[in-house]
Amino acid sequence: MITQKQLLQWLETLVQVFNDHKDYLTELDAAIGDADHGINMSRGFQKVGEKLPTLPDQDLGNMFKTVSMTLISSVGGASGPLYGTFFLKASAIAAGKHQLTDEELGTLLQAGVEGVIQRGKANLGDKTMVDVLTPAVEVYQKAIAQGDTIKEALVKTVATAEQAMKNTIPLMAKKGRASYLGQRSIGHQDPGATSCYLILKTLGETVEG
Amino acid sequence: MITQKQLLQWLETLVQVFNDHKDYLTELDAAIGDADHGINMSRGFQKVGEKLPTLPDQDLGNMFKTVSMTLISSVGGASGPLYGTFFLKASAIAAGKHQLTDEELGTLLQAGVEGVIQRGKANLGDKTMVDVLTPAVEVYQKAIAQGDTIKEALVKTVATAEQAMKNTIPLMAKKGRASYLGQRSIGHQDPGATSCYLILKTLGETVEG
Amino acid sequence: MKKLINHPDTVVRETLEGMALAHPNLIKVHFDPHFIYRADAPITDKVAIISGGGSGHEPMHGGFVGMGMLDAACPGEIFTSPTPDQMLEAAKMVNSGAGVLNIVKNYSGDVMNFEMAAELALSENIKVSNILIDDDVAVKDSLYTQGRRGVGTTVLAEKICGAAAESGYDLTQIANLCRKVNSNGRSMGMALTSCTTPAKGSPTFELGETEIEVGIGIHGEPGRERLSLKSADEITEMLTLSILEDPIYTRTVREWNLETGEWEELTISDPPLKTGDSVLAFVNSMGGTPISELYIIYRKLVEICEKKGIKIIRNLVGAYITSLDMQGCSITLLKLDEELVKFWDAPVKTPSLYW
Amino acid sequence: MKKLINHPDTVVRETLEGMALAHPNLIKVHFDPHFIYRADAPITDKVAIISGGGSGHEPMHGGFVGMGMLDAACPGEIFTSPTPDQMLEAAKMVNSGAGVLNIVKNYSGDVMNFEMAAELALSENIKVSNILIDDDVAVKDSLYTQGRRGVGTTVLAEKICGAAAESGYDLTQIANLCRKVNSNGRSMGMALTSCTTPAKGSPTFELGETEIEVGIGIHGEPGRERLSLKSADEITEMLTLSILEDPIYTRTVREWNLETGEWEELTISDPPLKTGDSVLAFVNSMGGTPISELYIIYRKLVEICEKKGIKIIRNLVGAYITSLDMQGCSITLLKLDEELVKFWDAPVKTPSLYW
Ligand SMILES: Nc1ncnc2c1ncn2[C@@H]1O[C@H](COP(=O)(O)OP(=O)(O)O)[C@@H](O)[C@H]1O
Ligand SMILES: Nc1ncnc2c1ncn2[C@@H]1O[C@H](COP(=O)(O)OP(=O)(O)O)[C@@H](O)[C@H]1O
Ligand SMILES: [Mg+2]
Ligand SMILES: [Mg+2]
Ligand SMILES: [Mg+2]
Ligand SMILES: [Mg+2]
Repeated sequence: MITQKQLLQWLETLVQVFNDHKDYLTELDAAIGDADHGINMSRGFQKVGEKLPTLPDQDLGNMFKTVSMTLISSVGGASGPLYGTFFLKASAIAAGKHQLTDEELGTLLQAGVEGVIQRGKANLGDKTMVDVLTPAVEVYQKAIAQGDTIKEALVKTVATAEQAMKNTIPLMAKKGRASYLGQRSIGHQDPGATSCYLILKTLGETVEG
Repeated sequence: MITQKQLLQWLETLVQVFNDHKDYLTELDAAIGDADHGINMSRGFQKVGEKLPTLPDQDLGNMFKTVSMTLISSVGGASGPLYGTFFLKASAIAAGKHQLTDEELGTLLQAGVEGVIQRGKANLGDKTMVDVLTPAVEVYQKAIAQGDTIKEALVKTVATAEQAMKNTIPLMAKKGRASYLGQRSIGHQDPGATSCYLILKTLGETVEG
Repeated sequence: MKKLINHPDTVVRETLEGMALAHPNLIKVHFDPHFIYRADAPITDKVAIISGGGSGHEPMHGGFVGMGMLDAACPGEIFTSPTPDQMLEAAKMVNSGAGVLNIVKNYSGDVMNFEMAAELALSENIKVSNILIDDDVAVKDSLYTQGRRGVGTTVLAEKICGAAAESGYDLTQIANLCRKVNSNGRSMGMALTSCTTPAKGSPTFELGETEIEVGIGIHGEPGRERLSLKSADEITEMLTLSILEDPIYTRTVREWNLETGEWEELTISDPPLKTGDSVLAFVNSMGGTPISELYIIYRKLVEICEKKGIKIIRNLVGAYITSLDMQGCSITLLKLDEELVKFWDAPVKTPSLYW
Repeated sequence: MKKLINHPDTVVRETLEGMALAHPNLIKVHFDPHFIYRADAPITDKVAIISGGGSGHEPMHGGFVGMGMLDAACPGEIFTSPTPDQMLEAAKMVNSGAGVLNIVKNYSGDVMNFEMAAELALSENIKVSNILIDDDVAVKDSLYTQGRRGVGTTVLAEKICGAAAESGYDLTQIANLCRKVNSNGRSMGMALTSCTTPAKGSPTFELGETEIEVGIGIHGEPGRERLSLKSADEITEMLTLSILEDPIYTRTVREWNLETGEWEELTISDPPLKTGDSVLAFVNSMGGTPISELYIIYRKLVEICEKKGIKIIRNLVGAYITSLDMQGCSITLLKLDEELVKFWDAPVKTPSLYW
């Protein structure tokens, strides 16, 4: 089970995480994109941070909807609508709730990933955030189904995400700005895959306590 | 006495002289002007060179008028109208003639200088070509009046011109583009004064033979 | 970095403030969310045309707001797509009830944000069509990439659709027209120097004193290839031939079907330009290249087109879709027919296109 | 040096060729001697307006030839005054018999060449008036210099006198009007970078990464002082205060007296701008600065003028009088009265100013 308090804690930490990794993500984006992914994410989560005080009074559905709307209206670029859609789909699953069972968390993440794929039309292997989200969420759901605790499941999830993030390095991009580089995109880690990893890693750390 | 052949020889040599000194004059102009005096002069005398074959059949008046018109329509900038006026005034003095007495040469140069002053309104000491022309022509006329041969007189003229050219170095420009620099124009030799010196020096060498 | 700015974070807002002050008769600016809109919007019964994209391409798009062109423009951060809330608020402001055409340059960010904006607008009963511009022949295939980028043809589409809206075209007609303009337009660009974004403060890519980047986009991203410096004539020839020899281009796009009320996939094929075609030739500065050099390019472009039997019957020469201070140029050729000529010639009153 | 050119020697000619091809309805170009003239010149009974100067300031002057502005423009080599034969041939081409106003920027070369041209024209019975533009407040005195340079006010004078000519003003009236515009206009410019002329191929002056040059002219000549890099607001304030705090300016100029048929010396005094004045504010790019940054400048300029009680009632923001690829800007304030407003607002149809 994961509580609203924990989920709030997760969001609060993400504000800090994206502030700290702003230059790192931007540098990754400079290599195969337009050098703004870190700026975009930190601008977006900065705004989420400003909304934090209003969130405890809402149910999880409205909380994630606020996060979604905030990201959508402040991130811009490709990652704005993608992360915005992720949290929008999540909010539908979480509507009316103040905590999530382990299975519900899986369903929520799954809905988020599906939203990202619907929005961005990326396939596995296109060198995008989908390459991290898909295997990581799959691993989480499998682990819970096998009887793992949420902590155990998230440890596996984060490990999978990290590996998947690194696996984007040898790929040639077929979606997003990096795709214009063709062969030249090979050898660089995808910035969006990296921000996904950071989001899941922070979730794991939050539950770890 | 100076013959049409000698004067033609003078013009022909000037084509070469301004070609050879193009970069030198341009560099002088770069320091206190707009880096084109050498380009302007060499473009103008290049055009004079193209007219040379037509000149022997004309009297000196028409010959200098052709030179004047050619310079006026090809040099541009400040030096174009100034040298153009110089040769226009000269042409009036030389009208109908095919040679000039030593005195007539003095009158011709004098008329040229007056034209330059009329056109450009520069005073002595303004750091312009006038600073070379005025004393040099004065020295020529005085020498002839004293009974010097034309060769002797021109030796004195060229020496005076050289000294006058160098004397422009410590001056602060009050006319032309260099005047915008104010104090910063001090310490540089005036490009127009330098092209004047080259013209007189070439005249001296031509008569020297 | 040397720029006439106060702080990287305030560039977009202060530019908008200046625009509003300079052109009060033509445009107004809404802040938070940011958009520029026609001073006299909404125009009764007229379809509204909206475009938008990252900032840094000025005068596009904000400079094209006004009678006969855009009803609103949504500027993002520098080189970053604007957000759906900007587009939604702009649509609400300028929609007269006749619906809204969003002209969207084909970058993943722009496409997704405009799709979300369309969904939001549709849910508020605003009729919306999103039409993509993807005219950059430097991007060869659409299967293994995001597809061609939207570049020079965007400006021409905004002008032509704006005039059509003014003349009374309904939303379906304008969407068809915009698709046609896009299919008829092809562009190719090159850079002599990289641009410098205010946030980064140093050139996005490094080019040597004798190198040029060919096949660039408009965001300072590297191009198709790096070559050694060439003469204006050689560069013109290279860009023009890339356009003239570009074969048929086919891709699948997602468009909102106003009747079924769903996104649907549409396969579009653009035929290549051919001898006998009449075109509009657009020579564009990337921002730092002076107009004198554009005329040198245009001169050679006319010669090449003449040789190939392509008739230039209209032209546009200037800095209209730029990459901040980048030196370089792009060429766009737009195949014209009577309808396009009529709307190109129609009056336009915007800060940066006016006749 | 990286430029979109073929050879330094052909830049001017090829630019003219491109202009002629791009704007056949507005202008024609005569080669050897070079001048650009209105496609429909001469205009019966209208005074003809001619200007000219070195090339490299595009779109000035050639881009301003057309209905309501110039009848002809004479381009010299890059940054080098054109020659009297160009001006004479242009005058012959566009003179309808109503006479010719030459608008001359105050540089020794331009002044002398236009004076010779005037003498030649007068000797061919063409009525000519030469009026000087000398509006650059960076040049402080007129006694120990060539006097103030002609910069931004030139563009405004060409527009206003062009409209007056169109409205039927005779030569004396237009000469008076042009003198008034010049007296009412003051400018100040600055550079972030030097320009690079094609002939030299490297920057005319070197500026460090954190240096700016203030009080520059338009020929890449160094300015009044070199300062450390400042914000857009600080730069705007510096330029604007130089203009607003500039005291009365007096100098002696040489003008042709049409009645006596002789050159005569004229002493002219321009009163300073003062609280309550209505002005046209012109923010100009030196060529390499994008229009977005000009709006940032304009925004601050409005604020400063408001504070000082100066009312901006018209504006012009863009690249109109440039120094090749130089990054930087200039500000011009022109005090307006009813006559000037009327002629500023009047229609104009040229390649680069059009309304
Ligand atoms: N169509 C897509 N589907 C999924 N992810 C995408 C898509 N397009 C881009 N991305 C992700 O977005 C990241 C870039 O985000 P960002 O730099 O913020 O936006 P932009 O590319 O517009 O500048 C990429 O690294 C990639 O992971
Ligand atoms: N008013 C003037 N009277 C006399 N000589 C002048 C005047 N103005 C400029 N000059 C001369 O012209 C020279 C510059 O010529 P040039 O570089 O060809 O023209 P520009 O200054 O127009 O570029 C100066 O060095 C100076 O000697
Ligand atoms: Mg990016
Ligand atoms: Mg010079
Ligand atoms: Mg971006
Ligand atoms: Mg010069």
